Parts: sequence; structure tokens; C-alpha cells
Amino acid sequence: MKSALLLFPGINRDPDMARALEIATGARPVPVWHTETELPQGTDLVVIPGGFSYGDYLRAGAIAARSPVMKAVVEAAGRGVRVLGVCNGFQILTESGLLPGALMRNAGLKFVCRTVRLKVENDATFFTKRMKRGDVLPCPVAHHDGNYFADEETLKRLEGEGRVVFRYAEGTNPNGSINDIAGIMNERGNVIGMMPHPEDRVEDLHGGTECLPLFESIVQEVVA
Amino acid sequence: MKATVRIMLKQGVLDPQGKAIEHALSALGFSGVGEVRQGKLITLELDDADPAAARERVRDMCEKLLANTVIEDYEIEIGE
Amino acid sequence: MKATVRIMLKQGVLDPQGKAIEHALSALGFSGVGEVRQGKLITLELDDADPAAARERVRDMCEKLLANTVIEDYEIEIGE
Amino acid sequence: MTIPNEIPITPELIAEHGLTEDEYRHILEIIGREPTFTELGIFSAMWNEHCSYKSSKKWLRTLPTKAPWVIQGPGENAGVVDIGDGQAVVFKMESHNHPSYIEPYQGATTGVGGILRDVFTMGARPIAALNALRFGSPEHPKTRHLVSGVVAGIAGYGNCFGVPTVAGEVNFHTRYDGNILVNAMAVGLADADRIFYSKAEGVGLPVVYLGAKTGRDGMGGATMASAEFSDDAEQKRPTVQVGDPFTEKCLMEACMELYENDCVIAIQDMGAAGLTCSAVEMGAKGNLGIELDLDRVPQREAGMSAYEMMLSESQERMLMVLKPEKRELAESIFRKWDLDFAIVGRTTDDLRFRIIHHRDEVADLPIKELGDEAPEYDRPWVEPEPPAPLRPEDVPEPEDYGAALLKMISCPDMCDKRWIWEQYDYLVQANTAQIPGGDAAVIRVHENGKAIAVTCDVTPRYVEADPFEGGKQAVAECWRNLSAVGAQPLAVTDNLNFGNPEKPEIMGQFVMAIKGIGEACRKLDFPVVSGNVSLYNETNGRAILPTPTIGGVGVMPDWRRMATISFKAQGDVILLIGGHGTQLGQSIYLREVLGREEGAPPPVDLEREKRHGDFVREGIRGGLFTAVHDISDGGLALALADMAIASGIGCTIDMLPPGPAHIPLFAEDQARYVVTCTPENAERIIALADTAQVPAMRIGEVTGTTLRLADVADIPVSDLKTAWQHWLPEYMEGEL
Ligand SMILES: Nc1ncnc2c1ncn2[C@@H]1O[C@H](COP(=O)(O)OP(=O)(O)O)[C@@H](O)[C@H]1O
Ligand SMILES: [Mg+2]
Repeated sequence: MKSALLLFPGINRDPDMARALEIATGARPVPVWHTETELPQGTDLVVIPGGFSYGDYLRAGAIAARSPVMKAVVEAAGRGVRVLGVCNGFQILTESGLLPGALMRNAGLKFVCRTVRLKVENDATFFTKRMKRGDVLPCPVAHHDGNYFADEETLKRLEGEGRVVFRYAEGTNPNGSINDIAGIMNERGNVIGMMPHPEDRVEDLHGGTECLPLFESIVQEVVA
Repeated sequence: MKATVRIMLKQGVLDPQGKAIEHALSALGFSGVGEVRQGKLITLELDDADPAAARERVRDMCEKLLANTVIEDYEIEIGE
Repeated sequence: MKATVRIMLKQGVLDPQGKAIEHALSALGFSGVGEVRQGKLITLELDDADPAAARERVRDMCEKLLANTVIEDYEIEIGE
Repeated sequence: MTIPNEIPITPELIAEHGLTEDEYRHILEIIGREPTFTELGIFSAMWNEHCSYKSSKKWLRTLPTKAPWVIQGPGENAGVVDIGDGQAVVFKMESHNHPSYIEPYQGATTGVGGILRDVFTMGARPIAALNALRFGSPEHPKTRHLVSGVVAGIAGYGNCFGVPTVAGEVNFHTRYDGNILVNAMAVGLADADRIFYSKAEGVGLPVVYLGAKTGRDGMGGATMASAEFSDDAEQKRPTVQVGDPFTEKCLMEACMELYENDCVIAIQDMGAAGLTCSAVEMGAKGNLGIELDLDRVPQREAGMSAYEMMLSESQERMLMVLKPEKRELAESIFRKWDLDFAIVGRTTDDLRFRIIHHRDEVADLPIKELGDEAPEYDRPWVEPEPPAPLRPEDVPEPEDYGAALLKMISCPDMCDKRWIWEQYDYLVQANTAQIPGGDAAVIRVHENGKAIAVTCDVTPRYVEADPFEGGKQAVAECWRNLSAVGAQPLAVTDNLNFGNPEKPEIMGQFVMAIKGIGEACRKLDFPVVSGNVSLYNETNGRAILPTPTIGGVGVMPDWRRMATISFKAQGDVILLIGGHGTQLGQSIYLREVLGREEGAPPPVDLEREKRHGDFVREGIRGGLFTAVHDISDGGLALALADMAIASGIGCTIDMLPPGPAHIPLFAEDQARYVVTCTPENAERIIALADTAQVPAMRIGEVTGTTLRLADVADIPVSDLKTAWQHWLPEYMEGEL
């Protein structure tokens, strides 16, 4: 299976993500620089890692979302290629219009790094196949702008269509996100964005491997 | 030519920064302060000669980059 | 009464955000864009009746909280 | 060419540049004529306290700096230590005290940025950041604002840059009211055979400028760092610089690519007194002259003078000499990362430092003398009189032990610092094995499981009472914290924060603290490989508490064998290593419960320290212990409380020596640890300790959900936790 890892200047969780993907899939992702206008041939999965693309200046993810490589990603997503955006990756996906809503400044106004409890709401996606609905995983967050917002109508659709993939379990919402939303998907189900960092919870070193099955889901899905 | 873009969160979008300022002002003893909202101000130097054309260009910049129209409204001022 | 505070970095103070926006605009194909600077816009609802008094109060708020006068300048507009 | 000098050099101007009459006379001797205005600026930058270490050099030379594992000691951007497997750690600590008081957010960001640059300039990728912070009393009207800004600044820079900020310390004391301390440390990882230095080699090679454009930032910042504060400190405001972590991240990645492609001959970051210090250092170290053409320097503002450009402290800039054959490759890397770069000068064989601006030569100085002839002072000092030890019987028992303990654990110095470190991304890079909250942070460095441990420590109230013992104690505690997680301590960096060295009492504190640090480093085989001195930390004539922060790095073969402080299982046996204590002078108990700050600090017996620490480390490696915590502030009782809170499990302490319990519970005697083990291992450990001449005794058991201290206290762990957690967030509430 072939995954492409997008690199923008200022991205910094790319090593974390590359390692998690390698542990789960056995293959290192192919790095793709932001100036590329095409994705590598045969890309099964596009991953946009966390960090501070362009310093998160203007708005988190705003400048990266307008980069050449994102045109290629939008196009690939249209063809059904799977796309996963984590943290800054999620912000880039909303800014590029691949996912609805926006990620605003945390309600507490401060950057927050802590391990929350993440509840799986939809277990039929390419990133949650190996989980069961209602499963609760410890998973770290580390962000300044993770406060998910969508207008009422969008929210109704997201909830109604089962497109909320992850929620912060009760009492652990770190950012004021509406309906405790931690991760969502697009209508077709091939684009997922989430604020928490499952890639930082896949080894014993991280205090647990609870998030490894998420990455293993990808393999199962792609191979199937 | 100078352009100024004022970007504010749409009505109905919660503004955590504005709320926090409201709070802090009242903690500092400022009374009678109602809703506070925080937005962005972006100033640009443009080499356009025609104000109308400049405004059009800045609107385009706002739509394409400067504002996130999902949550933000913008206003353009040309001049000075 | 509504007050608007415009806060900009002082001349000469590095504005990384403005620089990044400038860059991004040119990458998007907007030419002839000179210096871009980003600041803050804060709007407040006040229950003052007298504009002059309101301005004085807002100035006080700026000095105490809203602006970081070490690196920022501010302007106050009362009205609307 | 002419050397224009429109600005006359007057005695006032000389004084404004922080130069004494003698120093100016020496300048005249060196150059044989009156300096130009630009030249005067260059001298003032090179010869101020911050850059020249003129008051401290004599004493810094007495510190031990060598060991077989030291690759590079003090004198470069950062120290370098071999950790085996072809790898080295590169680290240093630096202060940004004055700028952080004036503008806490930007002051702290640029402090972090500067220290990260020092580390990656040497070829290392930063893998950990630490911060040691001292604020004024919580009641001081500025404290809350300063805490909020400094912490947000450290977070804002480190998080964006992508380095995990994993450890630090925070104290509050009224002596820092007008002069906070912000000490930032960075640790990087490099290939041991690929370390880069600032020494230029080769004549006629281009000098390349890389990074952000030069503006009028921080004009005279280095001079400010060497000046005392007074109430009109705010007037010095325009010197504040703004950090741009995004540019720094790009700069770091570009440098990493230059290193990988073997492009670099010499590299030096622009820190204090930017272009001046970096260019002089490159040339002088390499026995070369440097000629700079300022018209080629990327500039952010129009109309900057040569003086301004030479003294600008714009951040995120580097100077380098590249291999001529790699020029195109290097340029493609600069472009990839969208960084400004330019050839701004060349190396020469005439040992002159020449500056051209608008085709005029505005400076022509002997490059070696700029550094070598910098003044060096043997400032008068008086040895402070250490206070008499406080007799334990002169320290009354608390009326209510439980209340005393709750008071101590919730005091500003001892309470939970989570409100601070949760703003730091301590996980990025996915190698953090031990997060903030333990004795030292642990970072994996190698696929085979090898890890390094990092911590920074000093107990300023001890140093104030007895600078010599306090200096020793800072090193000992740092060494102990590394040992307590199972790491072999390797080397330290120091950040010596003191008052005005022109006062003999302050100089005395400084000298004695260095002597103490030196002695401890020698005895513990823990050399100093880098550091920083920050003097003139005074407001209105009153000095801060002397604060020589010690940052330590250790290595462990396998992170899986590291120890943590939390109790692990009901029924585990609790052992006290190092014996019961009696020293209550300068203790947290004395200060927080009795309101007294007096007596001598606990003396440090370095032999014992070493023996006990080696024993604990060996025990951890041998898998003997289930939890380990050193005993420091607050004594045995606080150490136990920490362990209980971290786990949510309680304990019962049933073996205290006869006499009033507050002495063994709150004494802060050094060289001690609390360890836990399974019941089966207890006897064996005590026997092993006996053989190693280490006092070890069973004092209780991990059990229940309360902290039971003999018959004097029985407090639910949940109450302790609440007390420990509430102060800082509540204090900060109401702050934007
Ligand atoms: N400013 C800070 N940044 C990060 N971690 C911090 C900070 N202050 C304290 N900590 C962490 O909190 C824990 C307790 O600190 P401290 O009481 O100083 O520990 P010790 O007494 O073992 O040196 C340590 O793990 C320390 O690294
Ligand atoms: Mg400790």
C-alpha cells in the first residue's frame, strides 16, 4: 500500500506520522513537497500531518490549503482517493473546502497538550474499521486552534449522516468544540480530518498503543 | 494605494477571544461594556492606479485567502 | 454606543504574519502587492452616553489591556 | 576610501555605550585613532558584559570542563557530549531575563529561538527544550501578566518550531519582583563526527548571510542585558525583538540539508549584537580577517545606517562560509526553504574587520583584538558569612500536620505546574518517554531504545543563604534527578543569574557559587560544557536571589528501564535511601508553615551523594525498584505526597525515628531518595545497600487511598491532589 505524506514548510509532526504509518503498514510513506502538482502514481492514501504550516499565520492551515499540491489532493479526493488530515492537516482540509466547518481558537485561548479520551462514533470508515462504535481510546491532543465550528445546518447534516467520526468523551473536550466533535468525514467517506494525534499513541513508549488499530484499519481497508 | 481589510467573525459564530476580553475588562473594573468582538485588520500596499480596480482585486484576495467565508465577513476600504 | 479599536504593530517591528500573507498572495498570482501588515480589530458595545467620555474610557482599556503598547499602536473610533 | 564620522565621539556618548574611560583609552591604544561612531558601536557590543564575560571570565575558567566523553566544552555555540553509537548530544542554556520583563511574550519567544539556534548551528537537530522560570511574588501586580506572557511565549515558539518542551522549574519570590528570570535550554542530537563550528577557514571565500531580513530590532539589546533596571525600565522598550518561529523552523531544516550535503565550512548564528559578534567570531577563530559589504545585507527597513545594521538583533539569521564547490546546491536549498540569502562579504588574510556601507569604509578594526583585548576584571569580592545552622529543636512542630502538609503542597513553589506545561507541546517528535511531572524528562534517541534524560535545577534560597553550599546543591540536585530516572549523568550547562558584580557582596556570591558548582561537578564527574552568565539582575539597587541554574543531561541504555515517581501497586514496600534528615534551615516547611526564611541550607556531602545516586541508578537498571523519587524541597513528606498523587494510591509510613515527626518528615537533607519495591525484593535491596555503604531502611508500605504518616497525619490522596492542583490555575484565572 502506498501512502503520500504531504510536507509544507512549518509542518513538524511528519516524523511522528511517518513512523506510525510504517509501524502499521510496514511501508514508509512517500514524502510529497508542497510545490508538487501531482501525487505519486498509485497513491492509495494521502496523509496531511500536524504542525504549523506557514507558522499558522493568518489562520491555521489557510496558506497551505492554497498550495499547488492541495489542488492535486482535491482532485484525487474527487476520484475517491482516501485522505487523512490530523491536527494542522484537519485545519488544511477545512480551509481547502474538502471538509465543512472551521477550526477556531481554543475556547480557553491557550495551546493545550494533554491526553484526552477519544470516542469512536463511526466504525465503518477507512480509519476506524478495526474499532467498534463507542470504543474510547486515550489519545493526545496538541493544538491552539481545535475548536470545531459549523453552522447549524451543516452540523445537522454531519450528525444525521453519521459523519462525526470521533468525539471527545464526556468531560475531556479540550477546546470547546461544538458537540464535542474531534473528527469528521466528507459525504463520500474518503476524507477524514481530526484534531487529536493518534500517531503519538502507537508505541509502548507513548504510554500505550491504543491508537495503533486506527492505522491498521487503513491497511485492512486498502488491501480489501 | 493603500487597502485595508477588516475581517470579523460572522454574527452567530462564537468568538472566544472577544468573550475573554469582555471578561478581562470587567475584571479590571470597566463597567457597562457589552459585547466585545475581535477581528483582524490587514493593510496592503497596492500598485494599482484605479481605486475601483483595486477594490475588485482585494475582494478577490479576500475570497481566495484573506477571509474564511465560512465563519468570517470582510469589509474593504481603499484609500489614504 | 459602539467603539472600534484598531491595533497595529509599530513601524519597524517585525510582522511575521504580514510577511507570510504577502508571500502567499504573490504565490496565488496577485502581483504588485507591497507591504502587508496584520493587526487586530476590536469592537465594543459601551453604555456611555458621551462620546468624549467613551473615548477616554476606551483609551484607558487600550493602555491597560487591549493593546500591547510595547510593540503596538492603537487608534480608537467612536460611533456608528 | 574614507571613514566618515559625522557623529562626534563625546564622553557622554562613550558612557551611553556602557564603556568606561579606561576601556575607551584602551580602544584608542588598540586602533591608534579615534573610532568612528560605527566602530564605537562595535566595541561596545563586543565589550559589554553579555558578550565579553568581563566580570566572570576569571571565575568561569575554574570550572571543570573536560571528560573523556566531552567532545566540545564551553567556547562554542553549545557544548557537545558523546553518547555512543556515533551520536552526540549538543546543549546549552541561556537567559532572556530583561527582554522578558519588558515584553514577556516576545522576550520569551526570542529567548527560546536563540537557544534553539545555538544548538542547530552546531549540526544538531533539537530534540528537547527546557525552561527555568523565576517570577516575583504572586501578590506583585505584574506577576500574573508576566507568567501568562512568558509561558505563552515559550509555548508559541517551541510548539511551532516543533521541539518538545519537556521539563523546567518555576519559583515565585519577591526578590524577582522587578526582575524575572527566563532561562531557556535546548538539547539537540547530532552525529558525533558531524559537528559544525564557527571557525572560518580559507582566504577569499564568500561569507553568506541566511535567514530573516535585518531590521532595527533590539537595537542595543546586548547592552540592555548588561544594564540594571530601574523603575523607568519601560523606557527601554523599543529594543524588544519579535520572534518568528516559522522562519526559524525553515532555517533549521535548511541548515540540516546543508550539513547532510557537506556544504558548510563555518557557521555561526546571529545572537546578541548580531552581525558584529558573529562575523568577528568567525574571523578571529580562524585567524582571518572579514570584510562585509552592508549594501548586500537583506534589509527589512529603508535607510538603515551601518551602525544600526551592525548592532541589529533581528532574529532567525545565520552567517556561514560554504564550500565553494557546493554553492549552487546550497542556493537551491535556500530557495526550497524560501529564505533570504546573500553573499555579504569575504574572508581576508589581513586580520582586519572591515565594514563597507554605500561604498564608504565605515569601520576598519583589528579583528583579533576586538575579542582578545576585551577587558577582563578581577572584581573585588567579599566572602559571605554563612549563617549558623538552625538547630532542629528551635523549629517548632506544626499544630496540625495535615494542614501543614496541605499548605506546603499548595504553595506557589510546590504546587502542580501543569497549567504551564500543558501549554507546551511535550510530545511532538513522538520520542517523549517521560513527560513533565517526574524527576527528569526522558527522550528516546535511538531505535534500539537508548534515551537521554534532562532536567534543570537550582534552589535560590539555599544559594542566598550560603552560595558555596547552594552552588554545590544545585549541581547535586540536578545529578540526583537524572539518577532518579535511571540515567547516567553526563554533563551540565549553567545559567548564572546574579545581581550587580560591581558590588563586592554580589561578586562574593558569584565567586562562591562558582566554587561550589566547580567542586560538585568535579566530584560527581559532571563537567560543564556550556553556559551563560546574566549579571546586573537588580531593580532599584536590590538584587535577585542568586540563581545559578544547572541544566543536566544524562543517558540510559534502555528507556524501558527508566524509573518514574508514581507508586505502582498496593503492597509495595517503601524504602528510604540515605537515612532520615534533620536539616530544617531554609526549608519549605520553615518558610511556608512558620513564615521564617533563616538558617543554613542543608550541607551537601558529595561522597554520599555519589554513593547513593550510583546505588539507586544501578538498582533501577537492575529492575529492583517499582518507583523512585528524590527528596528535595519539602523533604520526605512531600516526596511521598508526590508519589501518591502521581498514582492515586496511598501509603502508610510506620517507621519514623523517635522524637517530633516534623523533623524527619520535612527535613531537606541531601543525597536521599524514596524507592518502592515488591515485598520479595526488599530484604535483598537492603542487603545490597548495606554492602554499598548506603543507608537503606524500610519505612512503610504502599497501601490504601490515604497518605498516612505515622500517627501524625492521615490525608486522602484526593485531598492532597486537589490542594496541589488548585493554586496555579486559580491564581491565573482572570488573566487573558
Ligand atoms: N516551566 C516548566 N516547564 C516544563 N516542566 C516544568 C516546568 N516547571 C516544572 N516542570 C516540571 O514539573 C515537575 C516538578 O518540578 P520540580 O518540583 O522543579 O521538580 P524537581 O524538584 O524534581 O526538580 C518536573 O518534572 C518539572 O520538569
Ligand atoms: Mg526531583
